Amino acid sequence: MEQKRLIYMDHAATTYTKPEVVETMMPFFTEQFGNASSVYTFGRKSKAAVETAREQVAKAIGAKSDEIYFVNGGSEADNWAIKGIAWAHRDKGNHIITTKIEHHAVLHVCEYLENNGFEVTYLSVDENGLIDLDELKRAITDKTILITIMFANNEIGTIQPIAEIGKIARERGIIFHTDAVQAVGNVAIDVEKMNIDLLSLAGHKFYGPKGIGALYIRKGIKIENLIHGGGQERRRRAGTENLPGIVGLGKAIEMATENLEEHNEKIRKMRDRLLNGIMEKIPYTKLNGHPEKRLPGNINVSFKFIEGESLLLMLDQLGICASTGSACSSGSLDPSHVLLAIGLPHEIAHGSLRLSLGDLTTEEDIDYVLEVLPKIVQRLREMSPLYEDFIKKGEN
Amino acid sequence: MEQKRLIYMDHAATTYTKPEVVETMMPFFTEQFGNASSVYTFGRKSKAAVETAREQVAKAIGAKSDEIYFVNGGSEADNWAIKGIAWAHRDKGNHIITTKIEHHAVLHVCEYLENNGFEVTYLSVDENGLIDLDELKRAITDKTILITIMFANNEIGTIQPIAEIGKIARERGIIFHTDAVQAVGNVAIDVEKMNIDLLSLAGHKFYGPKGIGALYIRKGIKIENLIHGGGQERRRRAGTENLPGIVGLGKAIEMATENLEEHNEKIRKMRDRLLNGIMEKIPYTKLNGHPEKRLPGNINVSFKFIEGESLLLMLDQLGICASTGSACSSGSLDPSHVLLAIGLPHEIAHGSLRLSLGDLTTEEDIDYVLEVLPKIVQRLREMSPLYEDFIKKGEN
Amino acid sequence: MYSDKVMDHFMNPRNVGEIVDANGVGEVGNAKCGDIMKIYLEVEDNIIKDVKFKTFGCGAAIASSSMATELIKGKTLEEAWNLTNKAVAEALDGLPPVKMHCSVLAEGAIHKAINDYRIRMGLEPWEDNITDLDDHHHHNNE
Ligand SMILES: Cc1ncc(COP(=O)(O)O)c(C=O)c1O
Ligand SMILES: Cc1ncc(COP(=O)(O)O)c(C=O)c1O
Ligand code: FES
Ligand code: FES
Repeated sequence: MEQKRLIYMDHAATTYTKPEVVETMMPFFTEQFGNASSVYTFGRKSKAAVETAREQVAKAIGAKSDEIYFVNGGSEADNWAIKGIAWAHRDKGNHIITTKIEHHAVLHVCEYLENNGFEVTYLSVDENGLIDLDELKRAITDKTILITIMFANNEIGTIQPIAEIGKIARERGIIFHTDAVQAVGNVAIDVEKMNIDLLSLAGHKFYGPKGIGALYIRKGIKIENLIHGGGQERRRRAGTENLPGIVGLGKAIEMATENLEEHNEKIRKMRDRLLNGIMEKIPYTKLNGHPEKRLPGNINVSFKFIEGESLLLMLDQLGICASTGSACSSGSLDPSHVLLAIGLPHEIAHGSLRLSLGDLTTEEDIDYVLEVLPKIVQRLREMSPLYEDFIKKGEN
Repeated sequence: MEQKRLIYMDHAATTYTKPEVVETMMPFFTEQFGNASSVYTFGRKSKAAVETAREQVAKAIGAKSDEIYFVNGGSEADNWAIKGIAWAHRDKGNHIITTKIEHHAVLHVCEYLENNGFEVTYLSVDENGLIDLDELKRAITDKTILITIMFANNEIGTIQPIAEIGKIARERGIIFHTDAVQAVGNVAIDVEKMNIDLLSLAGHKFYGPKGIGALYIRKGIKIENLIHGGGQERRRRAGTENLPGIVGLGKAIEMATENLEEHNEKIRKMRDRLLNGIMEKIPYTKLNGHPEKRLPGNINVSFKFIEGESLLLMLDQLGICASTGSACSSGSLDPSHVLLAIGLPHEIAHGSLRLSLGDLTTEEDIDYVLEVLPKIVQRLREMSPLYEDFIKKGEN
Repeated sequence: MYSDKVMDHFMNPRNVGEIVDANGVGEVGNAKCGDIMKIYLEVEDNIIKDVKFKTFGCGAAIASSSMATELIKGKTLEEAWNLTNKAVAEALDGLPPVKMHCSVLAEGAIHKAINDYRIRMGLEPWEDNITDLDDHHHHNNE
């Protein structure tokens, strides 16, 4: 069980930054480093680079470039969108609608707002992780000021019917934000056609740099600032512009959306081979998330009778990077709120494994995982009293 | 008047990132890119790099490493510090003390809090930009929960008596935050000796990368989060860690504080030669800021009878990058609030020029500026009706 | 930020200076706002024979002064009076929105100088519909 190769199957957590992207960023560290908000020519060249990146981001999601605001990442984008809309529109109402399966960057903001006078409806999802559009419609009251529903889920990969949600929001005159941190670079997005009013994205999920993201804010939408101070980002987001980061984000999103279908096709094929292999070779395994409406690189399965952290540790010994919804790996009390929301019992949620494929994934990686994973699961099961009980009692 | 060389005298706005710093960052883009919050070995290596950087930052300011929280920049650090303390301690009081010469990242946060039930005292400063410690003492009430006073001013370079302020705050049991964005790398800082409870810093001011900074929070200080979400930064600042940025920040702050005195000595000498030359060669010029208690690289002067933006444009034609407190350059209503606070009449504030020297500055740069600046000022004065009046009427 | 035209007129301003025996002088603006513009006219037979300016202000203010003086040189007083700040800005290939007020100064200074001439000639001053040029801040986010 010796192996040095890195088999990176955690692209949903973060991706490497593509060499082409790093190359684009390089001149902005030591050469073209001038403050983009300054008067002199040297600074105006930085400004021009920022504006080019803004256009690249806008184009990738069907927005206009003056609707794009650069921020530090997905969490800041979500915090700004939700708090900013809540505070700016609290005179109109104090009700927000979201789902039970949002990322913590949305959920914890909603909890924060609940502690500050807002009411939040958390829509449930079906066993595949999809919301029910009728439940959404029924949840709307005349106090509803914001609907925030993620584009694609980071754990189980389920893609929501965003255009339909946007349509409902638009018809009722409610602002619609979507956390598209997992979707950008994996799903075609058009904020116009989909009636999206605000959209969060983060560079490090699509082979761009870490520490940079963007919030799209539809023109005319009133929003409060989150970071007050200098007049950067048209007075909406203070702070000296992260020039290399912004340039890298622009390049990365352009690359990611240019070859979207081709890239997805390749990833999806490998994903399906891996998934089918797992389902075939490992009994008592459940697929989590929607069988079709899911991110092309996402696999989320639960292996009955075992616990995820120990699984991750064994995989790690073989150089395989993955993640789990088990509470044991995060030191928290409960397993993943997403897995509970799709109706998994705690013990099944604990045995979950997420393998997220991406540009670093090779066919050899798939072969290798298909070779070692069944053995590891079997080994852990042989250590498990649950498995022992099950074998003794027969299937229940 | 032809010249292509870049004479960068705007180090206070932003610095280039040192090649050594960029080099340290490089492996973290494409190779060691794993999520620092993940379980597997590959991620734990990222975690280790983050913790090394945390120690580097802590050491540079005399803190413990578990008192350092990475954020996106100076503005975020200021926003978090001030809002976070205000919200967490509002049960104890609603009064905050600051100064009239803070950066907008502090002032606009204070204005925001004023709109949300807080009361803010803005201490005045003398003609050199120093606060009056007695005025500070008198401003304290039993509702005062926070004193936030900048370490060194970004426009005029004046350095406040931080240790004395810290002592007063400590004696009265009030939390003390200092915006040290301009001070780090230019002034020796020891949060223990100076009784600082919170301190903001930003990498791009001391030859580190843009888009990364840190907030020091003394152990035991209660503070609310600004960015809610995932459990990063010991549950206080959500968001996937900006790995290359953090590593670069650590390297840069180490380099900046290692050679602090030597570096300052060199910069100060050049600064003094430039300043003395300007004062000698250009009549009707006023030095803004404290003559001694000022940042080593800072020059801020007002040339009577002319306006700063046109001065910057002419300097720019010669490749000289500088900045001004004139309203005309920012499109705002009034000239710099800092220059008004030290008592400059509007028209003198409009004629201000900041030259901030740093590692890119050479003796040739000084010679060159001393050669061309007097001519430019003279040229603009010859166009100025104010100068004409003055010459006709004699000095007033 | 600025067009090449603006930069040209800023770096090489036309008609800078003073006409010692001008027969029409107008000054507008306020040092407090960071902008003062002064126009000197030499009028002969209702024609602007010569014009000079002095300006304390930003690049746009100096370039507007330069362009405006170019545009009225050799023109009749009526033609000069009808020169709008928009025409000045257009002749400069445009100004950034926050800088439009700097061209208003040029229009205002010319009006003042023309009326100064008319008063010196014992004529009624023309009615000027630009107000507040002296003590009103123009640095709004237009
Ligand atoms: C004193 C001071 N505080 C805060 C800031 C804001 O820092 P940043 O632009 O990195 O957000 C700056 C720099 O612009 C500064 O000079
Ligand atoms: C769906 C979703 N939202 C928000 C975030 C937060 O983004 P970041 O970690 O860049 O702040 C993530 C990733 O961690 C995510 O997957
Ligand atoms: S069994 Fe150890 S944390 Fe869950
Ligand atoms: S003179 Fe102030 S902006 Fe033009």
